[in-house]
Amino acid sequence: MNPVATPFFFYFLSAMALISGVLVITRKNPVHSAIALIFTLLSLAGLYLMLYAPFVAGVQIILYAGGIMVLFLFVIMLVSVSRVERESQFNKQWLVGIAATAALGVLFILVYAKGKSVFPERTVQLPEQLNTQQVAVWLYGTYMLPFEIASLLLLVAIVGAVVMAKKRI
Amino acid sequence: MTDPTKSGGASHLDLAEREHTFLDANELVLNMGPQHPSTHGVLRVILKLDGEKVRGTECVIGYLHRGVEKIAENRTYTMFNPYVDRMDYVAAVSNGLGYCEAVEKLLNIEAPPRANYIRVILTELNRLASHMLWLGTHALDIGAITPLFYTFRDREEILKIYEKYCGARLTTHAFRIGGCLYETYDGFEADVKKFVSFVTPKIDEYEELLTTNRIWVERTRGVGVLSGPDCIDLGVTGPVLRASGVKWDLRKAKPYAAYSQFQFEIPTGQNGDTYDRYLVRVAEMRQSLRIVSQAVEGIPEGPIMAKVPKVLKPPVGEIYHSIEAPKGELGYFIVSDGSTQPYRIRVRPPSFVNLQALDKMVRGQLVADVVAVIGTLDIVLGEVDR
Amino acid sequence: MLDYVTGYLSSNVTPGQAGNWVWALIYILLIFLGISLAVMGMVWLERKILAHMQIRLGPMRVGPHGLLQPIADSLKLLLKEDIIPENADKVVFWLAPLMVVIAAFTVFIVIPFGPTHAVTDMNIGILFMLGVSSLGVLGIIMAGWASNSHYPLMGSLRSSAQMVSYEIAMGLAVVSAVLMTSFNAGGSGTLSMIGIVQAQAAQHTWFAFKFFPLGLVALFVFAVAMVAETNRAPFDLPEAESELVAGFHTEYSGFRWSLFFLAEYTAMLAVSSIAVTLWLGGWMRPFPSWHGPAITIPNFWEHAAPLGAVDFAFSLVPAVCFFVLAAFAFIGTLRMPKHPLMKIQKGGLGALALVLAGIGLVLLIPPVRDRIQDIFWFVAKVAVFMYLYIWYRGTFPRYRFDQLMKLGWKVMLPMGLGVLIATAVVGVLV
Amino acid sequence: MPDETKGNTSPNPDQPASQPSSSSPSSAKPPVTVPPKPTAPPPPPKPPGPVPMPWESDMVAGLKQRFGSGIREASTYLGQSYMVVERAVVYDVLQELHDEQEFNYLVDCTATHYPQRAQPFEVIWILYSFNRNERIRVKTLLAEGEAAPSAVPLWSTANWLEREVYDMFGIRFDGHPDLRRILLPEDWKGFPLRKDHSIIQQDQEWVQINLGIESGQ
Repeated sequence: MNPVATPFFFYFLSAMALISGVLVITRKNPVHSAIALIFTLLSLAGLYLMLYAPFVAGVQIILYAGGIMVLFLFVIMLVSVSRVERESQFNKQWLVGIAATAALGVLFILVYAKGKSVFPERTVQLPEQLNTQQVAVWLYGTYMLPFEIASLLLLVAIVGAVVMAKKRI
Repeated sequence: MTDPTKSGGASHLDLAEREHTFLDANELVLNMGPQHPSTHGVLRVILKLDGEKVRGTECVIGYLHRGVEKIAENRTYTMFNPYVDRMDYVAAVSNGLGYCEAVEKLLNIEAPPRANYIRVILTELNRLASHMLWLGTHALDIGAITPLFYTFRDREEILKIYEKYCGARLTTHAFRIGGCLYETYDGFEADVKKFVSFVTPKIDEYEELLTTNRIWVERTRGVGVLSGPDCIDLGVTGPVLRASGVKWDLRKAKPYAAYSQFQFEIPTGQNGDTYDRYLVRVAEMRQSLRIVSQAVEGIPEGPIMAKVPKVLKPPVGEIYHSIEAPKGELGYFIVSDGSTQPYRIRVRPPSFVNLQALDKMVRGQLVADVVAVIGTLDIVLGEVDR
Repeated sequence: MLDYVTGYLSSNVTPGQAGNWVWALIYILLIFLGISLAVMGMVWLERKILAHMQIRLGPMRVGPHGLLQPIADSLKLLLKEDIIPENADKVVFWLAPLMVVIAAFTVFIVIPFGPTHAVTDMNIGILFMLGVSSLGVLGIIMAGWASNSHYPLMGSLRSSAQMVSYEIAMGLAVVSAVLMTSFNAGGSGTLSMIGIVQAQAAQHTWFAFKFFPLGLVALFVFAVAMVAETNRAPFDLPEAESELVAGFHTEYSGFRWSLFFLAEYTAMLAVSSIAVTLWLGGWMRPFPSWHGPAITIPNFWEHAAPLGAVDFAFSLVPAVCFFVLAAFAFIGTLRMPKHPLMKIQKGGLGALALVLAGIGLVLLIPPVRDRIQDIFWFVAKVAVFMYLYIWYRGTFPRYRFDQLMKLGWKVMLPMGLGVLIATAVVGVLV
Repeated sequence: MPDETKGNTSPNPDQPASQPSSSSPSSAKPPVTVPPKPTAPPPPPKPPGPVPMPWESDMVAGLKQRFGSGIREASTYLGQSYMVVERAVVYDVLQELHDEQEFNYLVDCTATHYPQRAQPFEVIWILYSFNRNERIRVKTLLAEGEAAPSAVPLWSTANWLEREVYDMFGIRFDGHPDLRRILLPEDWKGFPLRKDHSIIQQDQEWVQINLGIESGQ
């Protein structure tokens, strides 16, 4: 692919992700939050695409934006919105909040000060064409066992959910 | 039917209750009608839903209430005759037949045989028309749009015969007390015979579209089940009763008009579900055709009107007479005080009584089944509300 | 300028790959217009075909045989009052139809109408299509919730459950088609839409007939799932008229409602295009590897390859189709009643006949013929699916919600999984 | 003759009964003017019409034995049998008919209003037996304000039918699970099928409040 206007798209997508991310936590109406979250996820998908990870971007759209958010909205719609709006939105753990913010700030400063050397430099850039194949090879070859364990874990979660939700099986 | 979560009062939301309402979701009250595509007019059903499941129903009727029984008390016997057509306007001829026969019985007169044959032909054609309309709309409720057009096309032929016979298509006022007002028109027999041979393959056509259609069978089988004893307890009559396996038809049980002279069978079902009701009605359409062809073959010559006084003054007394209308037992309870106006007329409407079974039939089923069950009960709101 | 155009036309990449903004925009505009026109035509055809299935005539008043009915319809919709219910969530109510339309149209970015007739070729094309088309359901959910009314809410609940369920079966069917791409000589599979069609060309078969009957079963699973995904009969529960009045768009009116309408038909076209691309050889004509004896005809474009007789015959089909249509229109003109009031109609139909014949003539020009053929075959295949959609609607009653779920999870999902496994096993063994 | 026909069902000749119903409104409503000419109190003596015969059957005999004078009358008129039962025993009679005599189908439940009588309301149950193919009527007489026993425990059909009788006549049914108006709005006033309720009479107040129009006429 011939990357066009990369800096523009990077800043545009980042700004969109940040703004909608802030909206997610500040909106009182849970449906509005969920919609904002969809936009966050979509802009993240765009960022993945710019990182030459089209497969991850596609999966992000299908699974998160198309699948999980649908379920989120499904559940939210069943909850009485008017009652949720009456409840206090932020709980009072501001101490922990400040601590977390401070830690994050320190991290940012560290990254800024140390520059790129914080993260290991990527030496080989994978050809975009092979990205999807590489994901497959790693998932089903190199990391087969963790992958299967993860899927087993999900299965357990599904069974648990069914048992909890259904009174009589 | 009352919601325990609601009566508890929403003043304080403790954790247990919050969890309860979150996991079980709230009971949703859905107001179906009176303006709804498939409540067949102005029926209003208040559904209490748990998700898509029906927890309870309440029918709100009376939107079409015109006080027919009150009107009857202020009209003469003859003047009231056209009003009965406006109750079950889909089967107006049957309504008229029931009323005329009831008054005749009260007057202790009998319609001449030729009139009785004409009555049987027109009434059975009317049953066919009513069932056709039912089939089309019922299929439409379940989502098949095509049968509606097929059945309306063929119903049109019946209405044409009516129009030629008495000038009206829907609310025909075809019969008079004591017989029929009009002699059959030239070519009536030929028209009816032509219609019978025309419509027999058409019924096969409807069946081809639906009877073995997998989706149709899945949508109707096991839906809205009523057992025979349930039907009797709820007073449900007509095809709904017969689909539950009770072989009872007033045309056989207490024959009226000329029905004792015809060969026909009473189709019954076994399971009492929507699918059986469909089959029973389709079989009834074929039996009606059978009666019509017998009647048109054997129609006797003679007068069409009994000797009826100009001013009808039935002797003091009461009478209950009922006929097998397309929807079930249609009864007229008439009290005469010896004057020209009935002292009281009570109509026993099959749709009204059958509709009462709705709650029993849909409880625990899904919203989509409510629509199917309303369709399968074959109600006409004009008759429910009168 | 002309050089630029011809230069581009003779290149063999899509504008997206070439990074050509201008052509990409032209393509997008063309697709947008084409889809809108196709939706209008589809509405007319649906009404006509359905009507004929139901022994009636359908629209007959606006233009000859109601040809101008779609225009009247869309005018009516645009002029209607746009009502937003008092208690609706205004922002979401406003956003929902946009979301649905955008999702439906975005899919067309990667659909290849021909080897180079696509806005772009993504190497995750099919994944992108599935992802974007699954975004449409978000709009439906938003619409149902924002209306703040029971029927729409139930419609959108149904819709979300239905779409999520059938997406899985759909995905499995797609994966089995993608798996088939890796069985060609080169041995490497692809997710690119163009790549998938090229793989079918390389394997000299449509994937529907690959590993008979596996390809057909996969196509069947997809075809069922795509009807469910687009909320069409017999899976039109979210807008089940007889139960939920109009489902999620009960409260919508006028322009917004027409956006939903547009999106529904666009989505139908989109999923049909996916089916055509994956299983029916995309832009390839029938019997693509059968060329027939070489013949020589005057050829004034740089078309070097020898032309087979069969190739030539098939390349004439689009033009012939237009000639037939033009003939119908011409006969219609002749048969029109000789009434002064019918003059305008007569003139219009005659002009239509001329235009159709003109298009047919243009299609005979070899370079145009070569380039349009692909699009023609693609559209023809999509049209088959569109006809099926109408046919279903005329024939089937509607499923009930639990039956729909049962079908999705207990029939379609195992079938899709089975096909996937069987394809993999057969592919390894063969 | 009317006395014969009705037997003691109608202790007073009921001709005068129809008068209040039609005389007052008929002046207001032209089409109804089938002149309710002070309906000649002596009925037309012309045709010697059918006469109710005593209804003789084992069932009636059994009932009479059990309830004694509770069965006030059992007759057959024009081939249709009916019995008039005291209010006090009517539920037991119905129960006996339902449980012992196989009258498992309640065809109809309705009422008639005779304002001139001491007991102006007549409640009629029409019963049918599938096994015997027999249809009978059971009647009871009620004074104004007196409640009839509800037949809902015996036949579920009675539910709506009794609600309709309540709606139209204002007759209450003891033991009815949900006695509300059914055809008319719940807050409607007046019982339209009573003879003292004119045909053009309406609950104007309800109409004004709920429909926002001056008059429903």
